[in-house]
Amino acid sequence: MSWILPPSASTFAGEIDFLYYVILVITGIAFVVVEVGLLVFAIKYRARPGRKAQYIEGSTKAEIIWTAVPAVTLVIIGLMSGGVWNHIKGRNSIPPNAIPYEVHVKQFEWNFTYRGPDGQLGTSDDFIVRNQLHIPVNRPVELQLIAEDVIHSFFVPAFRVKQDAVPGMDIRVWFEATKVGEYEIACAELCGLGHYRMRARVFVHSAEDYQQWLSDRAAAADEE
Amino acid sequence: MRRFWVTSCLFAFLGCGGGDGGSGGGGGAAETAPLGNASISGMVMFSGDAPANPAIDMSEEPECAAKHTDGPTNPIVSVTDGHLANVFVRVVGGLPGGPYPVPSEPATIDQNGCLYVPRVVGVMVGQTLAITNSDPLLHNIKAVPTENRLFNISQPRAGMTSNRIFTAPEIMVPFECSVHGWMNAYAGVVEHPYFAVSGADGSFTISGLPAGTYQLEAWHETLGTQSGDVTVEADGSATLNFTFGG
Amino acid sequence: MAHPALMKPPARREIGADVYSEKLGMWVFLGSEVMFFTALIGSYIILRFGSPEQWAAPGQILNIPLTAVNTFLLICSSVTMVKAFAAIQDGDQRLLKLYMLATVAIGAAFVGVQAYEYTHLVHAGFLPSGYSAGSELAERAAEGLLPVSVGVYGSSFYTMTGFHGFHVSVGVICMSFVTWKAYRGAYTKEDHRGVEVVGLYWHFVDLVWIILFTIVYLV
Amino acid sequence: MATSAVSLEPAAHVEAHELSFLRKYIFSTDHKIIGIQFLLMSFVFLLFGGLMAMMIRWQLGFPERPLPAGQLLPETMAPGGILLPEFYNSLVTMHGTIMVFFAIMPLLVGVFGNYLIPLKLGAPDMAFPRLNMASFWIAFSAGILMMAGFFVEGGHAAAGWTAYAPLSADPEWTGVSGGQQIWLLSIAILGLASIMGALNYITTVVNLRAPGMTWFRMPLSIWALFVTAILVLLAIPILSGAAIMLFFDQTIGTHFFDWTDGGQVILWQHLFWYFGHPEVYILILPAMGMVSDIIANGSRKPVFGYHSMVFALISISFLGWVVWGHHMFQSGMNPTLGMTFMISTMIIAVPSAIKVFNWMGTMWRGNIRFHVPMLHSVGFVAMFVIGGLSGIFMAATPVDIYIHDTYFIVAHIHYVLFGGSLFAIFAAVTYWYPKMFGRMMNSTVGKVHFWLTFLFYNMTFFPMHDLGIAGHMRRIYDPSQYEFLQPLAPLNRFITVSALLLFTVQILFAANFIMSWFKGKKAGENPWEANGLEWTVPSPPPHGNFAKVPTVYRGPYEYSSPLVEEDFLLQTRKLASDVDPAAAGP
Repeated sequence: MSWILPPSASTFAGEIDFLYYVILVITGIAFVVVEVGLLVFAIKYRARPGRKAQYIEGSTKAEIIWTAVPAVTLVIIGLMSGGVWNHIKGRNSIPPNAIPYEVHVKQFEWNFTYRGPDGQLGTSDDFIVRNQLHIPVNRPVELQLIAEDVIHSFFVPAFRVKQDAVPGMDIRVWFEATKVGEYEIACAELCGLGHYRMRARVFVHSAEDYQQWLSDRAAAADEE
Repeated sequence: MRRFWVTSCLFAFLGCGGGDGGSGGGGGAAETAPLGNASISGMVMFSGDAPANPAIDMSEEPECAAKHTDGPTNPIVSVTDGHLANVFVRVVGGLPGGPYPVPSEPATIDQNGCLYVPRVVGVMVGQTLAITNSDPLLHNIKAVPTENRLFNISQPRAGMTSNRIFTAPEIMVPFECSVHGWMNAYAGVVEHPYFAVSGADGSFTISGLPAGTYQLEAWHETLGTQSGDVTVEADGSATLNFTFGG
Repeated sequence: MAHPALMKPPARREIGADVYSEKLGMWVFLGSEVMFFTALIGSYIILRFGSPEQWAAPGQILNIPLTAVNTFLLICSSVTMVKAFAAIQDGDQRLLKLYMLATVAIGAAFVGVQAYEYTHLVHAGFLPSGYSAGSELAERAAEGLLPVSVGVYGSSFYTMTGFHGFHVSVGVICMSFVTWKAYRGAYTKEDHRGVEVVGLYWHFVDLVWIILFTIVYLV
Repeated sequence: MATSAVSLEPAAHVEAHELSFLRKYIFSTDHKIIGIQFLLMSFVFLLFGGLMAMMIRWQLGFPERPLPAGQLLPETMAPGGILLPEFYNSLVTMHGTIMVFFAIMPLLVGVFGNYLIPLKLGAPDMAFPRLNMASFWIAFSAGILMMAGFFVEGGHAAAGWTAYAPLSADPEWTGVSGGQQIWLLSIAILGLASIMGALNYITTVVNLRAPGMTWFRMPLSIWALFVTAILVLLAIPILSGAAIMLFFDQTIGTHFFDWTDGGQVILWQHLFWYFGHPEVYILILPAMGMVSDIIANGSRKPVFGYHSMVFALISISFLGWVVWGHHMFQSGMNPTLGMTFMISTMIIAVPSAIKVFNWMGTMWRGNIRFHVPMLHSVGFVAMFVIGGLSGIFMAATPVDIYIHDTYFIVAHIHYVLFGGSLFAIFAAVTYWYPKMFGRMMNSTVGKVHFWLTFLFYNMTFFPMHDLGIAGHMRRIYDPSQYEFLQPLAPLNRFITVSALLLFTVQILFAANFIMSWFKGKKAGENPWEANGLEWTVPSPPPHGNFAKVPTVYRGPYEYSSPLVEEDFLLQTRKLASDVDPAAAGP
């Protein structure tokens, strides 16, 4: 059992993981205080014959303390979260140099549409690769998630990215991978009987490899 | 399929709503002997250059890709030396009166190498269609017919079989696999047994007919339909060829 | 209900609200009804803002004059309901029966007009699923005189007015019951809870209609 | 419904003869019988829901191995004993649905709302007894209808208990049509029953309190049930409206959630969670209230900060309406709204924190008797804290990006609904069992049951946090499909074994419950030496509850009061210093 987050490979991981550990520590303290308190009280104040409990109806001071402390703590967590949230999912958070992709999501496939050699999406030289997303390292990418039937959710655990793809909605998600390698994409929203197998992969290439892959694929697509 | 829910609910209470469709078989229809011994056979040809079938990207399905030694293509128009396969031929005119014998043998369709085999299958109303999975991975079979009941079932493991029975004639019931977007198949559901699917060599045979003049119709998923007339004597055989163009 | 404790004269209780239980219960129930119609009306607003192109201009498909008359009818029935209540407050049995009968009759008339309106709309080709193929309205839409598709417009129109009509029908049944009891002399100047409670419900249904009429027909 | 509300039959008319069996035990209008009917019904559904959970766990622990006795299931569900993905989805859907709507909710609201409200307030019955009876039988019919969905063609609803459109809206996506329609209809019918119950509770609490039972002398259990009833009254109609819209989408071709023709997919989620978050509190507030009663009784001390406990309840019930969006952070909703919902969610955690500390304050310097209800209540606090704290991870939107729709949320909801509500239910059933049936449940068996449940419960659900942190998605049929989930297989198996043990030890509770009914030690009027009004009448109380209308002189938590020798002081006991409220004038 482990409360350590698994290895990460995107720029979001730092912020999200940090926030997670902050909350883990705070809630850990609260957890220990309450559980140890309960245990101590349970032992110390267990019934003994001939003893009467102390008649205490409450204490305004104590209650103010344990209202204020959680309230302040929670607001601080909220404020810390707000900035990170805006950076990741805010309306204008997508960096202008992000490489655009279109992702057509259907039961139970991810069809990634790549810009062809002309560097434009939506032109005839675009090509589609099923269940494989190839991206360059250290460069933001922007995915437009287009759900064609039901709601799916784009989830890359290693990138700490999750975003529902909702039919009829214009949904964009961005991230920037930091390590070359191969990672799994999962669907995180129940989408039918094949939901559990709606798996795809992200291949993070170095910039040169990515260019090489692109031109190979474009050439192959051209042949057909 | 917007069946009125109350019916299904009532059926559930009566305990006869178990919709596996496979258990009962077409047993209701009496097994009768063939009405005749004549047969019609023929060849489906394709004239011109066959269009190239699209390549399938099976790179994320290694188990299936391994079953295709050369790069897998989707056999939408399957032409070998001018012979066209996967054409569904059936008698549409001049039919003898029923009742028609329902074959006790099920029609079969297999999922193998992430393709439906065969791609086109004929099945009689009331006859069992056995759908099997030869791939060690998930396939689902989704059929959205217009005359029959919709179904969408899964076969997550190799060796599984699901039986389905269609209750109304329909040309054609489309099958698709949602896991593998390229997988399509078509089932021709006919109320009589006089149908056939052209094989890899383009040939087909419809047998068990009494003497008479028949109109036949040939259906192809992208090339449309053609029809032709043919007369056959008792216990005889006749030939009718179809030619589809590119 | 057989226990002696129940048969004693009502004991003094901690009074939370200065109303008898049936009336309080009805108020509480109407709170629930408000939320139900909030769900429908809220969805209507969201859907309409989401797809404004599906809504035909007021009066293009729906018959406003007819419905205005119907609205007037329903308002009249609220008035007669008030009159019935006022009558029994004065202990006037004859007027109570008369006004209750009138309210039931007008309520039933409202449902009748709505049924007539529905059959006309369906006949013209306006269904909960949108235009019916080949209908008069579908043809006019093809000519560009009406929205291309009215799927969600039809859905919300029939669902909202249909549920209101259902509430009116339930109200008519309840009021018929109260009227029947009025004929049996069940209400007195001192105790006429049934009249008041059913009246509350009726006014609520009336109020909902005015909102629906405004946002579904007029806007 | 309206007809019942306008019923003018005098509340009291003489019926000298004995009621027939049918009128007394089946179509009874006695709130106590109705409460017990709800209890038995919910236990049966709890068993069904538990069995479904076991099947789900088996599949996750041993994906390739046939379910024990799985061959008994038909081919359409589990050929060869191995579940099919579509049946697995139905199980996931129905486990959630049954546990939420047909087990926990009726257990808390149906059982204890019915049983306790009139008794604890000094009323002879509910304000509308016949409406109350109708409420039970409508709920019961909804339950039968819900189970019938398993037998229709295409199987039962498989779109999750949240029934997200469009998966739930079009049979094409799941192969399920009749099942989903039955699901929607059953939910709408159950909603009617819940609303009928809620308006009865509210009216009873407002209008039928005994003299002297002022608002701030009401026990916290009644406060909680009252606030819950208001939430039920206002939240359920939203769900009913949404369910009806979806039902129409399925049956008559409307387009509310059909994005291809003007409808909006996300509208369903807004409606569902606008109902759904108040629902979460419906599922926990009564548990909090009853646990407050029991902890005070066990600690022999007044509830610490009674007034702030009441205000915490009320503020939760208000804030509960403005946090629904936190279920939808990753749904593509406007991110600015996400910020708003995050802040409101953070705020709603505060009253819950107050309650936890006040429960600890109640135990502090007490003289704690660890009877079985007290054990379960302390277990409730200990577990609810974990559920509350894990909620903060998800409230923090950036962290939610990662753990949304993973096993972390599964762990969270089970810490709240099992560790919270169900422990409270065990506590409450054991606590009021002597009042309901006139006999005590066996204390030794009860203690063994508690400790084993507590142990296996934590072994089952605590590791789910770790699954979630490793990224394990929820509602997946076979985790071995993903490379990153394969190392988690041993943990999944451990959880499955623990879950099977957890399920098995519930036999102890069932056996104790049934055996004690016939063989338990006879209970007197007040076996726990408690203060409430229900403890002043015989066990079980007669029809009509109180031979004469009781008078209340004080709050419900006067334990260890310096005014008297004993460590409890009944609410109805008149001390020399007490003034009769009737004499005080209106």
